Amino acid sequence: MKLLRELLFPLVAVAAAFVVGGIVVLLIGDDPIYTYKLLIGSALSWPDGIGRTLFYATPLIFTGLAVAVAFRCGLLNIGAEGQLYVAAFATAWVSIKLGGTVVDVFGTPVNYSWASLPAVLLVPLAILTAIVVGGAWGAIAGYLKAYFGAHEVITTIMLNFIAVALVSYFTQYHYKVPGDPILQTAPIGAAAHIPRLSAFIPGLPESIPLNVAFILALLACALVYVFLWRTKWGYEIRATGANPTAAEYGGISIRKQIVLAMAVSGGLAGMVGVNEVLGYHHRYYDSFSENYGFTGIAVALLGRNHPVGIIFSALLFGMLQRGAIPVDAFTEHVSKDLVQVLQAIVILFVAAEAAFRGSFGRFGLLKRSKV
Amino acid sequence: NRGTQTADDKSKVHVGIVFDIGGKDDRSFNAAAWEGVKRAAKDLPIVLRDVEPGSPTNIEPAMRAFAERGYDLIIGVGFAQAPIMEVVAKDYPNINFAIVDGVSQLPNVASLVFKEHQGSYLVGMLAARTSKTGTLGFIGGMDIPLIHRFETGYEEGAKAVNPQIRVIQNFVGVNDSAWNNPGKGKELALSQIGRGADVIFTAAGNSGLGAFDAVEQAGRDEQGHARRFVIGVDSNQNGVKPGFVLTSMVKRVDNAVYNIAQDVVNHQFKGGFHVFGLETDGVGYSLDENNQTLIPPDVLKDVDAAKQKIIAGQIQVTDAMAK
Amino acid sequence: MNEIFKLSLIFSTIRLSTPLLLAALGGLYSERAGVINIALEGLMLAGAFTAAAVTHYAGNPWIGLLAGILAGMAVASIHAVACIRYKADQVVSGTAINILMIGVPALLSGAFFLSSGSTPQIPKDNLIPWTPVVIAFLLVPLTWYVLYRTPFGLRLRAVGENPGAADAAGVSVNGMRYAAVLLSGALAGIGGAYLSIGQSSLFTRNMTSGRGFIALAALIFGKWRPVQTMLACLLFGFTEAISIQLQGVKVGGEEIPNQFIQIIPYVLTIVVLAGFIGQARAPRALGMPYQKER
Amino acid sequence: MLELREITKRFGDVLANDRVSVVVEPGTIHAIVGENGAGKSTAMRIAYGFYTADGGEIVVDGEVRKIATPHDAIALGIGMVHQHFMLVDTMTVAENIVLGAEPGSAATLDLQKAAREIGALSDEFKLSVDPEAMVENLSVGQQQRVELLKALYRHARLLILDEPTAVLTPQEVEEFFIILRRMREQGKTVVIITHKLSEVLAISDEVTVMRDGRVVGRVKTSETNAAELARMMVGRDVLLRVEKPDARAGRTVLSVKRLTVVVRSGGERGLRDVSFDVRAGEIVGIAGVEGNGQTELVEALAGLVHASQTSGAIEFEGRDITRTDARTRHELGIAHIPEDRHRRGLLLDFDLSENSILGVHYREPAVSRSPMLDTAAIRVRALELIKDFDVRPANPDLPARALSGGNQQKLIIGREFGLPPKLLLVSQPTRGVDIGAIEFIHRKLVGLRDEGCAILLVSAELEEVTALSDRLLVIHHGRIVAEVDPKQTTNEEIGLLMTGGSKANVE
Ligand SMILES: Nc1ncnc2c1ncn2[C@@H]1O[C@H](COP(=O)(O)OP(=O)(O)OP(=O)(O)O)[C@@H](O)[C@H]1O
Ligand SMILES: Nc1ncnc2c1ncn2[C@@H]1O[C@H](COP(=O)(O)OP(=O)(O)OP(=O)(O)O)[C@@H](O)[C@H]1O
Ligand SMILES: [Mg+2]
Ligand SMILES: [Mg+2]
Repeated sequence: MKLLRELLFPLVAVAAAFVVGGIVVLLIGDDPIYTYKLLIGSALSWPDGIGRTLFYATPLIFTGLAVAVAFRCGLLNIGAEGQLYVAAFATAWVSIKLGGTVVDVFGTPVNYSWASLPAVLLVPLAILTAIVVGGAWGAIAGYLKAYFGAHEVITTIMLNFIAVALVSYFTQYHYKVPGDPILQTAPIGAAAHIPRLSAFIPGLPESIPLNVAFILALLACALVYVFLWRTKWGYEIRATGANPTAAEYGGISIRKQIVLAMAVSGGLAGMVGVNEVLGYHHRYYDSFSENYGFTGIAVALLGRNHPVGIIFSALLFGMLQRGAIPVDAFTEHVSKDLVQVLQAIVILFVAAEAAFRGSFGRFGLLKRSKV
Repeated sequence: NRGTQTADDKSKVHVGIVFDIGGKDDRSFNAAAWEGVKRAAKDLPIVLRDVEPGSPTNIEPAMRAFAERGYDLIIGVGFAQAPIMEVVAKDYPNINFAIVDGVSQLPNVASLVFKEHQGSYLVGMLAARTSKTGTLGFIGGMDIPLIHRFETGYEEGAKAVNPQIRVIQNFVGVNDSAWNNPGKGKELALSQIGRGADVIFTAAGNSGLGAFDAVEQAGRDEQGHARRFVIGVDSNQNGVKPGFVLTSMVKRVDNAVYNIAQDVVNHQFKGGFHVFGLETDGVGYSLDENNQTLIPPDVLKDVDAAKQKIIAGQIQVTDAMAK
Repeated sequence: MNEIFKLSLIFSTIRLSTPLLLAALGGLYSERAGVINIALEGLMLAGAFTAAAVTHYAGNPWIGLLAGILAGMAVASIHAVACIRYKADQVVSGTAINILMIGVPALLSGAFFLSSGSTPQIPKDNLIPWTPVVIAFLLVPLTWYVLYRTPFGLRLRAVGENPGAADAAGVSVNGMRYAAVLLSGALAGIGGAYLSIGQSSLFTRNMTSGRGFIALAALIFGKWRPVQTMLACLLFGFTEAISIQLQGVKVGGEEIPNQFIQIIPYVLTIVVLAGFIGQARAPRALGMPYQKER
Repeated sequence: MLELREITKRFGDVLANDRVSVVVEPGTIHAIVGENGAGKSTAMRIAYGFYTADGGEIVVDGEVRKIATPHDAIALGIGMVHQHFMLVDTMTVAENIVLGAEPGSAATLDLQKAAREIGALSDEFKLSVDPEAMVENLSVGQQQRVELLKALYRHARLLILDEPTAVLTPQEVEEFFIILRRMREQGKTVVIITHKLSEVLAISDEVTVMRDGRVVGRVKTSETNAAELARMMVGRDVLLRVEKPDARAGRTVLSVKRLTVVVRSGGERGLRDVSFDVRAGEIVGIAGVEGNGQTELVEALAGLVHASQTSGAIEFEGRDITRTDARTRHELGIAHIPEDRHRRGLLLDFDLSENSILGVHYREPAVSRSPMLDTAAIRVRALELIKDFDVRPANPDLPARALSGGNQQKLIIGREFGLPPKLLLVSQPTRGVDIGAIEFIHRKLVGLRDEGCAILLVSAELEEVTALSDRLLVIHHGRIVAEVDPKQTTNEEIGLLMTGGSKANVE
């Protein structure tokens, strides 16, 4: 019964979004049924549709978790986008520097590395780098909030711009293969590649980039659950989010929790780099993120800031993303931006409902923030 | 996304085109490609569909959306699509692909490349001959090698006319929104004008349109001549602000994609390099009723002489991307 | 170096400050009434797109400007209903609106103008390059007057500080908040319209590129007061103007990489937020839906 | 003048008003009395349009009226001064008074004119306040005058005053009553809510008594007495004296030396140069008008005030703990029952188990092997606490939000008692709690004292501090102005000290 109630509102929100979206489609002169058929049909076909839906869901699980952990501490992390960029770049950097000789875009073998580590060392190291660097970038915003009172919504947005500019600078001036017209780094060492799931699942073609990062994402959901609800650290983070003044009374340092939550959040966002760099592009590729950080907010909200909910909502948003392009290509007027509209409507509906239930707590940080 | 859901005539050749970030109505690079495929769709038995991906992540899904549905020709617009097309084209060896501005070695991919530096050299000469202040401007979208190819060609052409000439160069931004920020493009142009530039060459997609507004704002002198000029890019942009556009460094992307579509219809598709330089009029400068009076005949003569020398190899224009 | 510091820099600063100022003043009304308006970015986009599209069709920028204002208000009303009527978390609602407004203009542009990337260009005669600037700077004293010298302003401030007290005094809390949020939509709409039919001559995808957020930062930096907010906007406009002038300038023989110049406003925002805001106090009821037991 | 007929109002499961009928005659002072939670405020808030009744009707001047918002009430000449003042702190007195009824046109706010009118009103009713003053700089008594002026400025003929005397000292209450009588003379009608019987007898013409959401009686003040009213209010004979043996105070546990707390914002507030000791086995009470530094004192002792805002020294069992944080102090055995249980004491969305470990959540037995929470052990302990402190409903999985105020308070007390404490800081332990729970809590506190715990008690209820304390300190403007023996001193004497009168005056 309780589960049903928990599921009801998100389902209603999604349904409502589709209805509103359908009306929009109708108004701009296309057939909503045909449009949704394209959208959902392309996402659920086997193996291409499902494989890619899961691939797109992977970064969204990570960013959804990232946003959720911050949310549980009463913080709105709009900075997942920046965090995942710096983390992805750092992951690529480590995998280039310790990955040995590679074949560059022109097909010539080159060596930009200091060492050539075996996969058993390099992959964990690269993953750790993603977590640590993403976490550090997130912690900056946490630190600014905790010790200077700078609102995390503004600082994370600013840090997003800064992150994008910085990694683009390093890519362009220091780590690009000379002559490569594309803003991307040199390829990472083959030892840093993580396997695609096509290696394990019969019938899944190799061209589907779904990779081990998806398994890591599911693992991250379990870990986040245990962390938040079964450890003293999670207790402190949640207490801070539920009522900071009471947490303070309970001997919890709110400042430390804010920094910690933002660091964990950033680390989770950073894991997107694992999917994108180690699992897909095999290099740092400028502007690779399809707004994963922002979509993560919607994913977290729709998933009720709970890991299980996040898996489902990430799958939904993965589907939307997978279906967006066919909609753009094969309808008369509708562009892929329909998906963004659907996402926004879902957030609006869920947001109005979340407050209704007081899910931020009566004295939550969010409500006292100085925006 | 032009196309109909019902009338899908299987007998026709299916062409899918994936545009660059700026979108097809940038009145420049993408617009030229769009112009080409539209012309092809009118002249030839073709079903045409397009995607404006808006961000790099959508490029691969867009190509695959066409490939999965068995399209006959998939055109990618913009160098950034090249590596992605490589991957997709490998999975679909029976489908023909064409990449504008990019390079691929695959047999089923036609690489449509342009010698922008050569065309830029010529408009650089025109700019230097027109400039009274001895200062020129260049506005690029992003600070990337392809755009440097425009810039170095432009600067070399200008220096060939006047070794003392100064070229102020600016870039709009650091990520792909740089192609979509006309406000910033205008401010950059105004700032260049403020620093004395009187001819500004843009290679910045939609952002370049801001520079057009800026020179228009600088107004005309007593004789009704523009005080400042802009040089358009890729498409013939002379008509965007008639009288203020000195010329456009045209890149006949339209012809290139038209021809490739025609090749597919005629079963004559060939992979590999299709290079468009001055010799085939694949690049060049535009001259029409909008700018005829702006360029004196003797200047034209000199520029045409230089063009011949470049074709003949007597003048070597630096290709910044080859560096 | 000194060629940078010229009169043109002042004009450039004013032009670049204008959209920020309009949006920030819009935000000021909303936030002084207690409603966080992180949706400024989206409201500006609504104004920018609508103004360009309508000007294109109507051939008249005044109709375009009016349409931009109405569009800003229409989108703001979504925020208002979500936050006031349904007590949604204001930051989340604002974020949703920002995402919505990346999508909607592109969707409409794709449907009406065949390209989701941009709208058709508008001829020079149909642009209003200076009117919004004048409006923006006239709005500063006007806003000051409204806020501190009219009953409306008194009620607005009361609603943002202590809605319970305002309610008890017979002021309609939600009515004031609706008015304030709609007003912020109107002003942000003008700010957006300035971008598309003032500063440039078309709408392009996501053309605000973060200006709404900078405006919000300016509002906070300006401590939610009109004159200080204007100064903050001028400061941000100035950094952007300078960053444009600094491009290509060599310092010690080395060109400063573009990326570093471009992040100046963002870094400044953080420094300002962290360092200088110090004692600023937000309207006390900011972010809190007014929940009255019935 | 005002009549409520059969007003019914429900809050969820709570029937706050059950067919409540009240008749207020014009030109009189009408008292409404009842215990905490009897439904007095609810009834009056309905009359003022703050709440909407589920049933019944409101009659004003003989006509049935619909009062949906305060605006409607104001139009009918009804004004209300709420239990918690409804003032905008950051605005001036004049701005607060005119808010919603501004003079001048829509385009101009004529504050000069307002100041003149306010001046005239304050002269008429002898309610002097400076119209230019910022409300946050005013004393509570002055703020109350602003509230009165607000109502008068709107030409209120009927003034509803919700527990106006709760925040006043006995002396201030006297002055306040003079004002009320003056208003009556001017033809105004007054409804005053209170649960202090002495006040009812002193000021009112008529009394309506409420209990459990119902009106249980209406009498002329001249025809009743305190005992009768009390019986009506409580429904039984009351005995609000705490039975306790004399304290056997032991060694000094807490020693506060010249403690000063600076409050960043808010002018006068804070704590200045406070020194005192608390010994094992005694209850030391702090009496004072709210907002005179009690909050700062307790929070500073609990380690909740940043070190940079304090000076002086705090010694606990001979050890200097001035610079330690809240967690360390808690570990040393300092427990704290906070004044505002919703703000400080509870995580309302957490369940009772989770709330029962707040403060010890990181150590044995909540945590077995670092860093995992031992959920089984936590549950067992929570069940014990629920049993020992009679928390109802006895379900550890319920969110704290679902409990009534009294049960929430018992949960907090149980948690803090379980530390177990050597020093207990307790603030407003029975605020908003029903009679049964009050008795329970008082017994528990005395029991803890007798086990040898040192207790520092702060309460706004003078009755409560005098009844429970073994020694009583009086606080005024952030200073301890006197120490008195609660058994030897009358409430009037303490009241005088609370308002800044000297001890010499008392003796
Ligand atoms: N807003 C509310 N929501 C839910 N319950 C409420 C609300 N306000 C009052 N109640 C409940 O209604 C009942 C009557 O409350 P009311 O405040 O009218 O009592 P009161 O007689 O004024 O008490 P006090 O002397 O404490 O002020 C109480 O049980 C209270 O908990
Ligand atoms: N504003 C409110 N909203 C919801 N429930 C309330 C509210 N006020 C009181 N209640 C509920 O009424 C019941 C008893 O109220 P009581 O007055 O004892 O609560 P309280 O915590 O003391 O409130 P207050 O501190 O406001 O007087 C509890 O179940 C409490 O949760
Ligand atoms: Mg009451
Ligand atoms: Mg109560």
